[in-house]
Parts: sequence; structure tokens; C-alpha cells
Amino acid sequence: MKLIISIIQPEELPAIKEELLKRKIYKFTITNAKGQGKEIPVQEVYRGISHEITLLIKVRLEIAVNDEYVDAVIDAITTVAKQDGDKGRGKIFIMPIEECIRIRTGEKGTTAIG
Amino acid sequence: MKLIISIIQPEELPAIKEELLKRKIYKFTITNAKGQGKEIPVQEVYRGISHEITLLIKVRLEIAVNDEYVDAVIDAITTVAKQDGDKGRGKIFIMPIEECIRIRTGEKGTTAIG
Amino acid sequence: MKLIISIIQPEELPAIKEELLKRKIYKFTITNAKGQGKEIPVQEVYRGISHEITLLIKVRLEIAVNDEYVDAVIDAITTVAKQDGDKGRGKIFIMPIEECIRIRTGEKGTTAIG
Amino acid sequence: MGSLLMAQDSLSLEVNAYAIDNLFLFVCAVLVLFMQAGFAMLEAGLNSAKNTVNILFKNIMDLSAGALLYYILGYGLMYPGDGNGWFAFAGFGVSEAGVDPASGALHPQVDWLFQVAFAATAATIVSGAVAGRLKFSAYLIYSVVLTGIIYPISGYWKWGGGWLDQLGFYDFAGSLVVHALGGFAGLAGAIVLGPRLGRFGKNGHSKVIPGSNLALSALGVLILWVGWYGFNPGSQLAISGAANTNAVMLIAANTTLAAASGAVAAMLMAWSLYKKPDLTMALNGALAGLVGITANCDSVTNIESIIIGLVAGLLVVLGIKLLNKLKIDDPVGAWPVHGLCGIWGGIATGLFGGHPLVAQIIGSIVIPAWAFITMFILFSILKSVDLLRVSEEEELIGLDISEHKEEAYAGFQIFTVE
Amino acid sequence: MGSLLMAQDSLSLEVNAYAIDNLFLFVCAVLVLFMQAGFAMLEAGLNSAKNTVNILFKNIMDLSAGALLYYILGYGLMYPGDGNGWFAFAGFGVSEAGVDPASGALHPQVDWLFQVAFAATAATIVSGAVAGRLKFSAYLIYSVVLTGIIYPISGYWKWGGGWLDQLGFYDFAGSLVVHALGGFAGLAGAIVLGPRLGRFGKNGHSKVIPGSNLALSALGVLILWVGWYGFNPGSQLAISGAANTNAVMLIAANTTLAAASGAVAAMLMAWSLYKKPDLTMALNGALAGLVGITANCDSVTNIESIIIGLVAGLLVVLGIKLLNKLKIDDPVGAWPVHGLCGIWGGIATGLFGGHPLVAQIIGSIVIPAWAFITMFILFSILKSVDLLRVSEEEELIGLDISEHKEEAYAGFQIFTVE
Amino acid sequence: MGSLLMAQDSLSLEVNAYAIDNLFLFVCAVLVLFMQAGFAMLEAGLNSAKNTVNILFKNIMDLSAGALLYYILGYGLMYPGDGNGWFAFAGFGVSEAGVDPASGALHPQVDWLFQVAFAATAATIVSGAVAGRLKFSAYLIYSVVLTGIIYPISGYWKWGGGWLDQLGFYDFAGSLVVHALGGFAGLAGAIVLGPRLGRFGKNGHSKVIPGSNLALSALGVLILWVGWYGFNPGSQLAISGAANTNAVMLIAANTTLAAASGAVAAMLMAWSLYKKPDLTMALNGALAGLVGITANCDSVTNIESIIIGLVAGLLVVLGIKLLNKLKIDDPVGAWPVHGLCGIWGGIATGLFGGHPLVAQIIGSIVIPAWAFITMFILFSILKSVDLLRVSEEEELIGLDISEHKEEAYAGFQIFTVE
Ligand SMILES: Nc1ncnc2c1ncn2[C@@H]1O[C@H](COP(=O)(O)OP(=O)(O)O)[C@@H](O)[C@H]1O
Ligand SMILES: Nc1ncnc2c1ncn2[C@@H]1O[C@H](COP(=O)(O)OP(=O)(O)O)[C@@H](O)[C@H]1O
Ligand SMILES: Nc1ncnc2c1ncn2[C@@H]1O[C@H](COP(=O)(O)OP(=O)(O)O)[C@@H](O)[C@H]1O
Repeated sequence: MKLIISIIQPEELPAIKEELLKRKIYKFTITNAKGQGKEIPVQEVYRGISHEITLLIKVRLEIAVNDEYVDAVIDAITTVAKQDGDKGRGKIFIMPIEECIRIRTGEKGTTAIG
Repeated sequence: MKLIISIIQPEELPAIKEELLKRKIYKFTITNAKGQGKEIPVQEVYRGISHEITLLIKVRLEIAVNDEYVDAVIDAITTVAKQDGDKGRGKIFIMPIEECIRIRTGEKGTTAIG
Repeated sequence: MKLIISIIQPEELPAIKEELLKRKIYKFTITNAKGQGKEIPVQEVYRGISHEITLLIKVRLEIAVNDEYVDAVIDAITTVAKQDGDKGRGKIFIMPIEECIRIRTGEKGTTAIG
Repeated sequence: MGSLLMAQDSLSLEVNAYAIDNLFLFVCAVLVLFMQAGFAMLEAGLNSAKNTVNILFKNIMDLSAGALLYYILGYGLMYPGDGNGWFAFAGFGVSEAGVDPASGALHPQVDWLFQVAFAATAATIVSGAVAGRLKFSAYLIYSVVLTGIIYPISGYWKWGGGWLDQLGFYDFAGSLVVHALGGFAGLAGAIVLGPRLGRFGKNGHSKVIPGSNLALSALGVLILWVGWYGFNPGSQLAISGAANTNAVMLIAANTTLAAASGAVAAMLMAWSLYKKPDLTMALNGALAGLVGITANCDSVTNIESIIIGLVAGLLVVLGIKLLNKLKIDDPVGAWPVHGLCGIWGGIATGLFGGHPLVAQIIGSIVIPAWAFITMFILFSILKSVDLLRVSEEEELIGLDISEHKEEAYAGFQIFTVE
Repeated sequence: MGSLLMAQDSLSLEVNAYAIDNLFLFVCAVLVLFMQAGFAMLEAGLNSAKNTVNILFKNIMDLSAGALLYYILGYGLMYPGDGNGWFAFAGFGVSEAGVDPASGALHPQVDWLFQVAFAATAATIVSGAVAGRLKFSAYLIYSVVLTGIIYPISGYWKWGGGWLDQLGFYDFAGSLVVHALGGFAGLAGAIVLGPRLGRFGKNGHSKVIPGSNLALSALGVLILWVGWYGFNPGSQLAISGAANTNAVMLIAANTTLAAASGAVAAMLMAWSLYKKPDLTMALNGALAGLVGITANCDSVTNIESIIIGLVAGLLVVLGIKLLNKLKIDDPVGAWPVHGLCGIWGGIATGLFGGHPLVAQIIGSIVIPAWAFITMFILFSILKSVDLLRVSEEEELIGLDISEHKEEAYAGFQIFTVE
Repeated sequence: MGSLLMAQDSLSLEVNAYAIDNLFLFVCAVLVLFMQAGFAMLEAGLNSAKNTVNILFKNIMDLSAGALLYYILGYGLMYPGDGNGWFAFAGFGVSEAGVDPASGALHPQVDWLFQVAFAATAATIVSGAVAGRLKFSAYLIYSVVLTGIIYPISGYWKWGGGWLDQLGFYDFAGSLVVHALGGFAGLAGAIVLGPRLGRFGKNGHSKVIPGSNLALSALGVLILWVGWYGFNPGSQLAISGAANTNAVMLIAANTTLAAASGAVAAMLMAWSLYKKPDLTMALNGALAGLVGITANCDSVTNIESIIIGLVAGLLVVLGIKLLNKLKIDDPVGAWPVHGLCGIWGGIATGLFGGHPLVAQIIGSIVIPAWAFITMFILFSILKSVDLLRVSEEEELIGLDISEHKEEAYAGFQIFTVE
């Protein structure tokens, strides 16, 4: 079992969600995040003072899956991200999960994850 | 050391907190999250258009503990979640932590976690 | 590759960011969090009822790095945190990452992380 | 647009005075109607974000449904012209014909407008006290009953020339007729409903459900303060004639001084009790001063106004403390502000305003009792048929989603716990 | 401050009436100007948080740029004094000299003030319909064209004594001259622009982009309601003289009743259609009632006002449904409220107000058509030179950051998706 | 409610005019009092969410504590009736007796009400300049000193008939007496306090602490705009008599035009400087225009009003730039708007209004200097006894929690960094 953490652009979430569903991945959790990376900072000007906003709004997507679904998730996310060379499209991190429990039933392991 | 990530229903947090304290688990971190799962979507109607809100508000609970506390945490969370068969009660994921540092003191390892 | 998760005091973020940059760590993601620890709770009084706010506002910092940068990150964070004995300065957790993908390019592994 | 050629038809001193008085009452009616915005903002700000749509909706409907009901039933009940002093009905609707300027009266239409704004005020006070748990449909029932029947009947007792008026009871602009009525109706609602979930812990001490938007609450109070310049000065009902002019100006200044001293007193009282200057207490204090001066603003001096406001400011803080003790959950302080300080206004009218104290005490008991008992019965009936309170689950999710399937602050991230 | 010694220079009945009438119109002008705050709050609340600065800015500029343009051009076009009935121009600016009190007229400066507030109202209606995708600079162009030229020309046809007026068309305070004009200009904008991204799904059904701050929307509607007491009663233009006084008071009460019944009707209609009481529908309903009564508030009875409001409240819900069907994206319901119910107001003036129905129908077609066609052309020209709509990326990020590099709610965490 | 039977006691032309003038000033006083809501919203919106309770509280207390102090001390200091031209005191309180209508004066109570609203305005200007770091208790001390002593003394110099008045200095409604006084008091506060933490980087360039709720700021400015129709027209103090009527109407139109051109000019100026249309600049521009026209609104033509507003709109943008250069932290632009444009108003009164320029220059130096020096001393004393500024930690956490133990937006997630 893996936990896939991905930092994505907020506006891409609906499309990524669709791609995930196509690949039969129905469950995930998102949080609002801000990210600093190499993307071009947003210039804001407030009352005559310009400032660079380097911490940009991102969505942090968390998907726990059984090992055989990992590639499908990566595929779903990378398919959507426009590969137009723009910086700031984000990252995917894959981490090991040792155990998973479905709270409702107490069920454990690979059957609990989906 | 393990990091226990649990997605729970917001309204259950106070009760879970109490159960955790009973089991001598005093420290945790929460974030606001939205989750898509198999729970029944909320129907909203806005100006005559109904829409399903499938991304529902959740709380993401993060608890780092030494290995011997893992079962106690699982127990605390599952005890509270009403096992009434409703979908959407959430998940618990258990992941390995390799190192833990208490920022204040620089202390490391299993004594730093609590 | 490691994922370093750190719970810090919000007001220390700008300084930590500076320290990270000094150590050539340019990328990270933050989320708003609330934490319960051993710090002194904030006393609020609302319309004559005092209540302890034990869930205090924190920032959750997430930095994925190659193994050789782990110590630099720990150093950057602990340098800033005032070691004045106050409780509530937070924690650092280090976790293994098995794979990392740069969404924009599909690049994988240790070169994708930075 | 209107034809200016008609403007100067046979002017006379009386015709000009007629224009002045009606203009005056029209302006005051608009100010009182504006108070609806004040109540809506105050209450929305003092409640949880998840109940905001609900509380706004209640305030809008108090005015809208209330205006229709007060048009059809209320006005005729409140100003029957005559009657047995206890109950009478002049008939449906309001005359649309102007009156003889020479007799120095108000046009019935603007009189109705001014009165309906008062009725809506009485109704809307309750929405704050029952916030966060009352069913929306139950609120609509309550609201039309109060505006259409309960308020007009006791209103008739005093302002319609009924038995309280004949007794010598004095209530210039409605500390009791309007505010205490609303405040005690709210108290009945809060008691019958019971507290919001989690408001009083098992271990017996009070928990906090903080207001979600105090900027709106402060705006609401400032709007109410401004609206009160319609409420009190307008109740003189005329400004032409030197005596009327003078009365209106004294009333306006007294109203200001009482509000100011109420805010200062409540701030200081809360500061000494709770070791910090509490904004919501000061806001309630300003309103408390305004409610206290409402019955007597034409009868007291500036200095007395300051004293009345001061006492009201202290009372409101103690009233909130008392409700906490009694485990009655009134999220916005409707009873301490309107109920308790409404009674104080009635008594102060006897103490400072030169009106017979006994009549004041009688009126200050009768009207709150009337409101409390009738509304207790109404809310209890609704409860017995399970129309009163939303389910536990609906309350936890919030009335906005459970009752209206609509969020007030869509997009904003709101922590739903602690 | 002014010298009081000058105050009593040669008083007469006419001089007092002059003071009364001008004071009355001054107060009404202030109330109508306050409506700008109402529109700003209503629209800011019904749109996404990421477009808030933009919509506020548009409202501020409608008033600011509009006032200058209407001063320079608009007033002279609208009130040329005479002309061929279709188009005329009295010259730039407004006379600063007072008029002879004995002739019973208004000071031209307060007349301008009252009129400019109407012009700004017409302009600002559009900002809601085109929210979330129109370029800011395109809006400024639109706004000055509407306030400076389009509105004054059709305004002249009716209120300036032009051909519609000569035809017997009646529109007391502007259901058509102001509201339908704005509503149909907005419709043209919404059509030419096309819907916001994601508003209508590929599979053909409507998606939701919920309003971000319904507390502000409710506040906005209550402010508009209050401001309408300047809009309608003020349009009598005089209050001195018993006939004027009586008219103003009837108008004020009718306005209230129509707003109230509009809100109640829209709530009930939406409740029966969508199985829940929808706040934004009730808010639109109150405005719909107000728009519907605007043309005829001086000509109908209280009961007729209630009926006019009821029908308007039903119409507005159906109008919103219709736009959804037609896939026209009007985020705040500008067309259903001001366009559709503006026409209803014009027709109702014939049905209930005793004015010739044929003239009413002509006026109710001509003015909307004038607004729709001229604005359709303007927006199409802007589109053809790519000045109209922001890029897809800018729209997704939100106009606040892309156009103004400024967020409305800095610090607040806002979910930018779903 | 009042007895209508008294209404028609011996009417006369003078008695009617007395009613009209007092009604007029009453309405204007209410409008000026409403400005408190405008300032509260403007300032709450332009500051961080974590300081919202604090800034709201300061605004509420300016009015509340200010009203009491101005009643006890201020009014007697400002209008002693006579005196040496520099300092005099008429005694505590205000007469409650009406005056002889035939002499054409105002009731002292409404005069006080109008004046106290001005005093509260002067005081509340400062709260914006010192936001985010001043101790609440220090603010209360400042507020009562300003309203009770500093403002009335310089007010006496001009409006009480003191030496500046005798010199021929003209300030119709208070560009200097009210606004520059407040603006320079705020400047003194901002300087003595020093900037908010992190406002100016070590490397010397300015950082941004963005406003948290620009919807409230826009609402605030629109409320202030509306309130200014009390401020300027009301300062004529009478509307009866054709000359007064005419003056009031010209003043109202001029006020509108200056506000409009101020907003447009500031928008264009900021657009050209910073390559984007900045909402907060346009909002400040509207206020700048209003402040600039305040001294001379009765003395200039419409076109001159537009010019005065335009210059004010440019000045305010430059003033904000200047403060950034000087590393003075004035979060809401209190000095550029009220201080700088207040002086501009005074000078413009000489340039356009036909008043002796030398006297205008003297007044435009003396009053700001008086405010700056006295307040600099007061704030320095508070600083020396460590009563002035909160600790670094309290500032970082925000004044709401550290001073009031209360959050403004409980439940909302707010990013506390960047
Ligand atoms: N090493 C990392 N650790 C944590 N978050 C990261 C890391 N690298 C990237 N991110 C997140 O991804 C976002 C985009 O990263 P960036 O490096 O700019 O994209 P790209 O790889 O396309 O150049 C960042 O804003 C940040 O939130
Ligand atoms: N595999 C997963 N990965 C990430 N989050 C998940 C996963 N499964 C469930 N969740 C989270 O838990 C919540 C409830 O999940 P759901 O599957 O509906 O509950 P249940 O297991 O009781 O049917 C979801 O809304 C989501 O936030
Ligand atoms: N075991 C843990 N699991 C999750 N979060 C923790 C844990 N320990 C600490 N935290 C986070 O760190 C914050 C500070 O922790 P605390 O223990 O009070 O600090 P200290 O170690 O300095 O005493 C907490 O509010 C919480 O958010």
C-alpha cells in the first residue's frame, strides 16, 4: 500500500478527478496548501508597493492505494498537467503505508483502502 | 515510530480528542480537508440549480507515536466513529517515521515524539 | 529521498524560509494546521465565558529532499526556533519517500525532487 | 416623475406643517426600517458561519412576511380607534386617503409604515435568541403570529389607547411595547428550545460558540444606533410647532448619550469582571443604553439619560452572566439587551421621567408576561408536534446546509470544530 | 459653518415650501446614492471571492465616472428642455443658480443630484450580469457610454418630455427608464460575453458557481430596499402641498408592500420548485417587487401593490430558470430582476394603474430594445477588437489577481476548486 | 408616542422655518454619525484579520467615550460664546431649552448632536493610522483627550469665533478643523509608534501587509460618501430661506463631483504609476476629493469642484508614496487622505473660493501644527511610560487575541504568514 501525495495546480483538480475516476480510483483527500517552487512568482501591488507572492496557492492531493494502482494515479495526474513547459506544475511523492484501517468497519489492510 | 494519518468526520473530533487523552496521547495536529469517498454526496441547490457536493468537509488528523501506542490510537478513533453503517466515516493510514526531532530542544528519537 | 514534515509556529515561517534558502533548499509546501501539544493554552473570553483554546494555530511545513539535505533542513528549522524553553515550538518528522515524480516533465527520482 | 406644477396648490401654514410632519415621519420610518439591516448583521456576526444563511433569511422574512401580516391584521388590531381597552379590531388594511392638513395629523399610510417598522423590530429580536437550532418553518409561524397578533394586541393596550394607557402607564417609544416584548418572546423561545448542542458541558460549565464575523456585528450595532434616530425622535410623531421641534431635538441628544454611556459602562464592567475589554459586550452595552432610554427619552434630562444608559450597560453584562448561570442559551443576548433593559427603561421612566411609578411597574410586568406566556405556549405547541427544533445531525452540519442547502461563505475554509 | 443670521431672510409660504421640497429631494437623492452600496454588496456577495475586488471597483466607478459623464453630457441630453422628441442637447453642465421659490420648482443642482443617482443605478445593474469575465477597461468604456449617452437619450424620450411621453406612456420612477434599461443592457453583455468557464457543463446541464458571501448580499438587498424610499417617493419631486404629501406617503407604503410580497412569493415559489427555502431567491424576490412597483407606485392601491409584488416574485424565479435553460450566465440575476420585472412594472401600470395599455406596451418594448441593441453593438465591437473578455487563465485565477493584482480577502484561506 | 394634538400650536412662518431647519440639521447629524460605520468598515477592511476586533472597538469607543467627553467638556470649550480668541470655557453640558423660533436659530441639543458627530470623526481618523500596534488603553486616553480638549480648542479658534476666524480664515465644513486635525494627529501617532513589524524590510524597501477584507472597505467608503451629505450640506446649518436652500443644494452637488473626480484621478494616477487599477487607491481618492471640497464646497463652482477633487485624487496617491519613502507606516492612508488633502482643501479655498489666501495659508499651517505637536507630546509621554505599544509577541499574534482575547472571524481559516 502506498500513500501518494501530490501538489497540483488548483485549476487542474476537476480534470485530475475525472482521470482518476476513469481509472477506478474513487477516493482521495485534498487540502489547501501554499507552495514555494521555481514557478514565476505572482506580482501583486498593494497601495503602491509591489511585492512578489512566492508562496502560491496549491492543492495537496492525498491518495492511498494498493501497489498495483500507483502507476494509474501517476498517469492520471501527469496526463492532465499541461506539459507546456511552465514551471510550477508540482510534484508527486510516493510513500509506503504499513497499515490501513477503515474506521467504519475496522477492516484492515489492502481491502480497507478502497 | 509511526505517523498515523486519519481522515475523520469533523463533528467527531471532540470525542476522539477525549478518547486520545484517556489513552495518554496528548499531542496531535489537524488540518482542514475535503474528501471524496463513497459517502452519500450532499445535495445543494443554488439559485435553482442543484449540484452534488462530492468533496465533503473532513478533518485530517496526524499523530506521531511510538510503536506501542499505535493500537491505542486506532482504538480511540474507531471507538468513537459510530458504527452505524453510514459511509464516509474515514480511514486510518499508518506510516513509518525514521526520525523525530523536538524543535525546542533538538532532542531526537522516541523520547522526542511525545 | 525523505519527506520532512515539520509543525512550526506561524510567526517563524519567514525566518525559516530564509534559512532554508541559505542552505539551497528552494522548494516546500505549507498548510495551515492546528496543533495540540504541551504549550500553554490561549485563554479566550467570549461574552463572559472563558475558554481555553488548546488547539493552536500552526504551520505544517513539508519538504521533500534527497538524503544528503536532511541535516540541512533540520538545522535550518532548529536554528530559528527560539530555544527559550517555551513549550510549543513543534516537531520534525522524517519519513521515507520511495519515488518522486516531477509532474511537468515526468522526470523521476532524485533529480525530480529539487 | 411627478408634476411640479401641482406642487404649490393652495399653500398655507397648515399645509406646510403637514408636509413637514409627514416628511419627518417618513424619514424616521426609513431609519427604523434600516434597523432590519442592523439586526441582520449583528445576529449573523454573533453566530456560527454554518448558520448564517438561516439567520439572514429569518431577518428578511420578519420584515417581508411581517409587513404583509401587519398590513392585513396587525394595524387594525393595534389602532382600532376605540374598543374595550383589551381587544378590538378596526378592520383589514389601512386607509389610503390623506387627512385634513388643518387638523394637523399624519397620513395613515406613513403612520402604517412607521408602525410596521416597529412591528418588524419586535419580531426580529427573537431570531437572535433562537439562532442555530430552530426550524425555519417554525420561525415563519412564530413571526407571523407575533407581528400579526401578539404585538398588536399589547400594542393596543398602550399606544392604541387601551387599558394600560388609561392606567397612566408611559412608554414613549417602546422600551416595553416593542423591546421587552421581543426580548421576552425570545427568552421563551430559548427556554423551550433548549441550548445549542455543546453549549453547556456535562461538567456543568458553559462552553463557547464564538461569533463568526464581529466586523458585521459592529456594523450592525452602528446601523442600529443610526436607526434609533428614527425610532425615538420619530415617536414624537410631529416636528412642526416649536414644542415638537424642541422635543425631537432633546430626544435625539438623549438617545445618543444613553447609547454612549451604555457602551462605556458595559465595556468597563466586562473589563473588571473578565480582565479584558470585550467588544461584543460593548456592542450589547450600546444597544442596552438605547433600549433603556426608549421609554423615557422625551421626559428626562441629558444627565439622567447618561445615568439610564450607564445602568443599562451594567445590567446587560449581568444579564448575560445570569443566563449563563441558568444555562439558557441566547446566542446574541436578545433577552439581556431587549428584555431586561426594556424593563429597566420602563422603571426608569418612573424614577426619572416623572411618571407614576406604580403604573410603570404594572406595565413593566404585564407586557413581558404577555409576551413570555403566549410565546411559551406557541413554542411548546410547535415542540409537541415536533415542528420546533432541527435534528441533532442537522444542527451539527449547520442550518444553512441542512435547511437551505446553501452556504453563506462558499469557498472560504471554515474550521468546523472547536 | 454657515451663518445663521442669514437664515430668516424674507420668509414666505413659498419660500418655506421651497425649502421643504428641496430638502425632501436632497434626502431622497442621498437615499438613492446609498443604493450604490447596496448593489456593491449584493454583487460582491453573489460572486466568487476571487472576483470581489473587480466587482467592487466596477460599482465604485459606475458612480464616480458616471457622475462626471452625466454632469458633462448626460443631464443636457436627458433634459434639453425641448427638442424634436427623439434627440436634443441643452449644453454641458448644470445651472448653479437657484430658481424662483414662488414658481415652486427645484434647485437644478439637487435635481441633477437626484438624476445622477438614477443614471448610476442604471449603469451599475450591468456589473452584476457581466461579473467574473469582463475586462475592467471594457467595463469603464461601457459605463461611461451608458451613463453619458444611452441612458440619457431614452430618458429624454420619457422624462425629458420626448416622444414616449407625448404618446402617453407612463413610468413613474423608472421600472423601464432605469431598471429595464440596465437589465437588458446586462443581458446583452451576458450574451455577447458568453458564460463563465465551467458554468454550463459539456453534458448540457448547469453547474453552480456559488456566491461567496451571502451576508453581504443580504445586507445589500436591505440597503437597496431602504434606498428605494428615495427612488420612488423622491420621484414625486415635491412633498409640499397636500396632494404631494399624500402621494409621497402612498408611494412609500406601496413600495414596502410590493417588496414584501415579492420576497414572500419568490421564497414560496422556489420552495415549491426546489424543495427548500432559498435565500438568494428571496433576496431577488424583494428586489423584483421593488422594480415592479417602480413605474406605478403612485397610481395603484395597497392591494394592487401586493399583487404586483407577488407576480414579480414569481416572475423572477421563472426568469432565473429561463436563463439557465438558455445557457445565459447572469451571476446575480440582473435580467430577471431588473429586465423582466421592469417590463412587468410597465405592463402592470396599464393593468392596474389606469394608464393606456397600448402606450405601456410600446414603452415596455422600445426601451428594452433600445438598451439591448445599442449595448449588444457596443459589446460586440469591444469583442471584435478583443477588448471584451479576459483570457481563460486570467478567469481561472480570478480577476482580482489578474486585473488588479490585489486580493479582496488576503489571509483568508479560500478553496479555489469545487 | 407623542401626542398629535400638540402639533399645531400657534404656527407661523418662523415656527415652520424653525421646524425645517432643525429637521434638516437632525437629518444631517444622523448622516454624519453614520460615518462612524464607514470609518469602522474602511479601517477593518484595510487591516489584518488578526487586528479586526481591536480596530472596530476603537471606532465604537471614539463615538461612545467621545460623546460623553464632548458633552462634558468639549462643547463648552468649542462654543464658549465669547472669550479671548484662544481659549475659553462656557461650562459643562449643553442647554436643553429650545430657543426662540423667531430669532431663527437651532436648538442647542441638535447643534450639539451635529458637533459631536464632527468631534467623533476627527478622533476616529487616527485609529486607522495607528492600527495594529497601539495599546487599547493608550487609544482610549488619546481619544478622550482629542475629543474633550484638543479638537474643541482649535475648533474654537475658527468655528467658535476665535482668532483664526477673526483673521479671515475660512473653513466651511472642516477640511482643516476636522480632517487635517485628525490626519496630523494620526501622523504623530504613526511616527511615535513606528511601523508595524515587518512593514519595512531590513534591506530598506517596503513590504506589504495587505488589507483583509476589501469588501468592507468599499462599503465603508460608500457609507462615508453618503455620510458626507450630512457633513457638508449640514454645515450650512439652515435650509429655510431661499439663499440657504440654494447654498445647500450647490454644496451637495459640489461634494458629489469632487468625490467622483477624486476617485477617477486616483485610479488613473495609480494605474499609470503601478500599471494596474488599484481599488484601495480609488477608494482613498474618493475620500481625498471629499476632504478637499469640505472647506470650500459653498464657495466654488461645479467645475472648480471637479478640479479640487482631481488634485486631491492625485495628491493622495503621491502622499501614500511619500509615506512609504519616509518609512512611516499609516495602514489606511489617514494622513494622505485627511491630513494632506485637508491642507489642500484649505489652500483651494483661497485659490478658488475667493477667500484671502494668506489667512488660508496661516490656518492650514496652524491647525495641523497644533494637532501634530500636542499629539506628538501625548504619544511620546505614553511611550515613555511604556503605555503606548504592545509587545512584539502580542503584535505578531494580533491585537484581537492579545488585547481582547477574542477573534473577529472565529472558524475561518486565516493564513497568518506572508
Ligand atoms: N521538494 C519539494 N518539497 C515539497 N514541495 C515541493 C517540492 N518541490 C515542489 N514542491 C511543490 O510543488 C510546487 C511546484 O513546484 P515547482 O518546483 O515550481 O514545479 P516544477 O517542478 O514544475 O518546476 C511548489 O510550489 C511546491 O508546493
Ligand atoms: N484511499 C484513500 N485515499 C485518501 N483518502 C481516502 C481514501 N479512502 C478514504 N479516504 C478519505 O476518507 C473519507 C471517507 O471515505 P469513505 O471511503 O467514504 O468511507 P468508508 O470507508 O466509511 O466508506 C473520504 O472522504 C476521504 O477523505
Ligand atoms: N506526536 C505528535 N504528533 C503530531 N503532532 C505533534 C506531535 N507532537 C507535537 N506535535 C505538534 O507540534 C506542536 C507543538 O508541540 P509541543 O509538544 O507542544 O511542543 P514541544 O515539543 O516544544 O513541547 C503541537 O501543537 C502539534 O501541532
